[in-house]
Amino acid sequence: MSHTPFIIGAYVVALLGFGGLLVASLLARRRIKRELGHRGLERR
Amino acid sequence: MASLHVLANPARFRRFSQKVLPVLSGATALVLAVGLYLALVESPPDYQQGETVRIMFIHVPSAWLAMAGYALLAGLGAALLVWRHPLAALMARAAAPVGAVFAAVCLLTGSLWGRPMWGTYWVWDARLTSMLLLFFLYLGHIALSRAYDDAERGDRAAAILALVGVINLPVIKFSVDWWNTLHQPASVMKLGGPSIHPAILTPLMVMAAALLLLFVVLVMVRTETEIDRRRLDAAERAQ
Amino acid sequence: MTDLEVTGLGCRRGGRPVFRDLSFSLAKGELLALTGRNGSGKTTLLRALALLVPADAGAIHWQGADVAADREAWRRRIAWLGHLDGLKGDLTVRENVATACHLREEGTERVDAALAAFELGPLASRSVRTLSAGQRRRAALARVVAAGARLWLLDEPLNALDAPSQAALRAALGQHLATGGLAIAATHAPIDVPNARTLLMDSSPPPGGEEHEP
Amino acid sequence: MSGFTALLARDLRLVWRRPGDVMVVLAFFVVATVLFPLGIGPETNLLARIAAGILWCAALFAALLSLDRLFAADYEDGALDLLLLAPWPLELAALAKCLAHWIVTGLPLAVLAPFMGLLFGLSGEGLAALGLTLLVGTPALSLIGGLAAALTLGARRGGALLALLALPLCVPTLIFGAGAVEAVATGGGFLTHLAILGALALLSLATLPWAIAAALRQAGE
Repeated sequence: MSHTPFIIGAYVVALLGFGGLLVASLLARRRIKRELGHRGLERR
Repeated sequence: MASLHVLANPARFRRFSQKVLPVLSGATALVLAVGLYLALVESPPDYQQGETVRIMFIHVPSAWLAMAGYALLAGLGAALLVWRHPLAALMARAAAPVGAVFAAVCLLTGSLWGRPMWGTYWVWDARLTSMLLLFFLYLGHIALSRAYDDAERGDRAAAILALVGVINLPVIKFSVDWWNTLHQPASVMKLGGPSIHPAILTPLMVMAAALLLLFVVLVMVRTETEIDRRRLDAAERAQ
Repeated sequence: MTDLEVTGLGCRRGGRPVFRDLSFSLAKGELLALTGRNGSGKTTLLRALALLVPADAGAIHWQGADVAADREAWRRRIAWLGHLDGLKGDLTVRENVATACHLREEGTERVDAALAAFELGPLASRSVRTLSAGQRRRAALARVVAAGARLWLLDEPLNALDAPSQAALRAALGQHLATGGLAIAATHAPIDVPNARTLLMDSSPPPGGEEHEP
Repeated sequence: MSGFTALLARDLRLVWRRPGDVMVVLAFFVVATVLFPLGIGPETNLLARIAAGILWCAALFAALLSLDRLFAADYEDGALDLLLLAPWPLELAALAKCLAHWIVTGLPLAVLAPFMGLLFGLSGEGLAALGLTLLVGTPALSLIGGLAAALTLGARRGGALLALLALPLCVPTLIFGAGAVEAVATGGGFLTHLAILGALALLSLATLPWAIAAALRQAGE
């Protein structure tokens, strides 16, 4: 029973978990910054 | 403690993180690339675990960071409750989901490691079980901080929970270990292996550094968002 | 000689400033009526005086000493009437007032006089659950009278009170002030009692001052 | 009369006036435990082995069930303000509330559980272990649950959130409580388990009243 599928699986899990969180966080930051922009409150 | 005070003001933190983040994310990508190369290509299969030791390079660092993340929550909680730090609340709200994801990745990779080694996806191993409970503590913290209309009320309630949680973590670990030796045959191999073979140590450390940097980047990005979100709420309420 | 001295008091609620730089003083035998529109911070000020809500700025002194230094002594000195009556529905009127005294670690010798002051004698052994809102408010006021505290903090004491009960409240308050007590009441309708002063809480929250961070 | 005893007496009198609330919790415990043999099957040796875990879990859920009203009633009728303004430490008030909860749920559960143990074919010493461990273990549950109740005062979805917060913290008590009964079943002694349960209760006693008081003060802000 070769182990490679489990190894690949582990790294895919890491990619989905960490990558997914990173993308979600960046998108959330952009959305909030745009909303602040609409209200004319964004930073200099 | 002066540096902590300097960053106490969320706006100043925001300017600091905007300057530091590009450099930090570059470093993270670099160290991660090196780590992945060492972990997947360079290092030899372990004499005991064979190829599956490569799963360790994700599993073990994410366990460390999940635990360190909860200690961070407790520290930020103390800063919020004792000194009413405005930034501590926002950083805790940003860091909790990051810690939870690290705990989840640790659990999933642990079970993917368990399948080839022990034949089942879930083993009531002491460390995995403690990590599962830590994951529940994270969920509790996230749910509690969002359970109130007044965000500041949620932050302070979650801070109390984090402080109580961090006191109970060793107790939970001790009781699960005891429970584990009671029911589990002693032959189950410890996850980390009796002693870490040097050939495995370097990729493990590099990956740990990479994931630590990733943790910091994630927390800083999310803290910026929380600062802006709080300013948005304040603006809406002021109308 | 002023007993209560409030200087530069400022409070926030949910991140928003409610009032700032509030200063006033109160001497024995005086009532301070807080007036102002809803949301102008009357309740927040009362809760700040009772140290239930932390103040951002300013200080509260009682006879020269900062009240935050000895919170338990300060709590012994105040009697509280909130929006809610603080009564247990399953206990009788007398049990509620007596328990309130016990919870303040004080004797119950003033209970009967307090019940009589608000004509609660006939209702004394009825459980509060069966009372009307006005009767419940009178029971809560009786609790304040029975506490025998120097400073009364009353939030909308006239709520739900009919004319005779309002007269009873004026009498009890007058008697409290006459014996050297003090009182601060948030109220819409005026309470005409000798040497009452008024503090108008302006309802527009003050400008944020310097660009305020959350 | 000290404030502590006044608050304890008041809460116990309130329960006495409305015994239904407590009966429901104990009835839940009985019904919950009876379900398991129906679900798992009547063979006694299996039931005897799993009896400890099931009875302890059912006791845990029964204790949690009655917790969300612990402070909510005072929060809603304004009595919490009077506790916050009582001229004695709020930590003692938190302790009095948790003690009242323990007397009303933990104690009766510890008395009732051995009888339920008979349904699972537990032996005499097993029943004694069950009762004793529940007696020593449930104070920690009342304190942990008290903290969860105080933290969720005025929160949305209070009930489920309360369980999510309390259950992970109750795990050590559950492990040593159920472990003690099982140790007896396998012929060992359960004194060490009892000692650890006592230690867990003391740890909760030493830390949780302060946390509960801090949570209650926030609810008053």
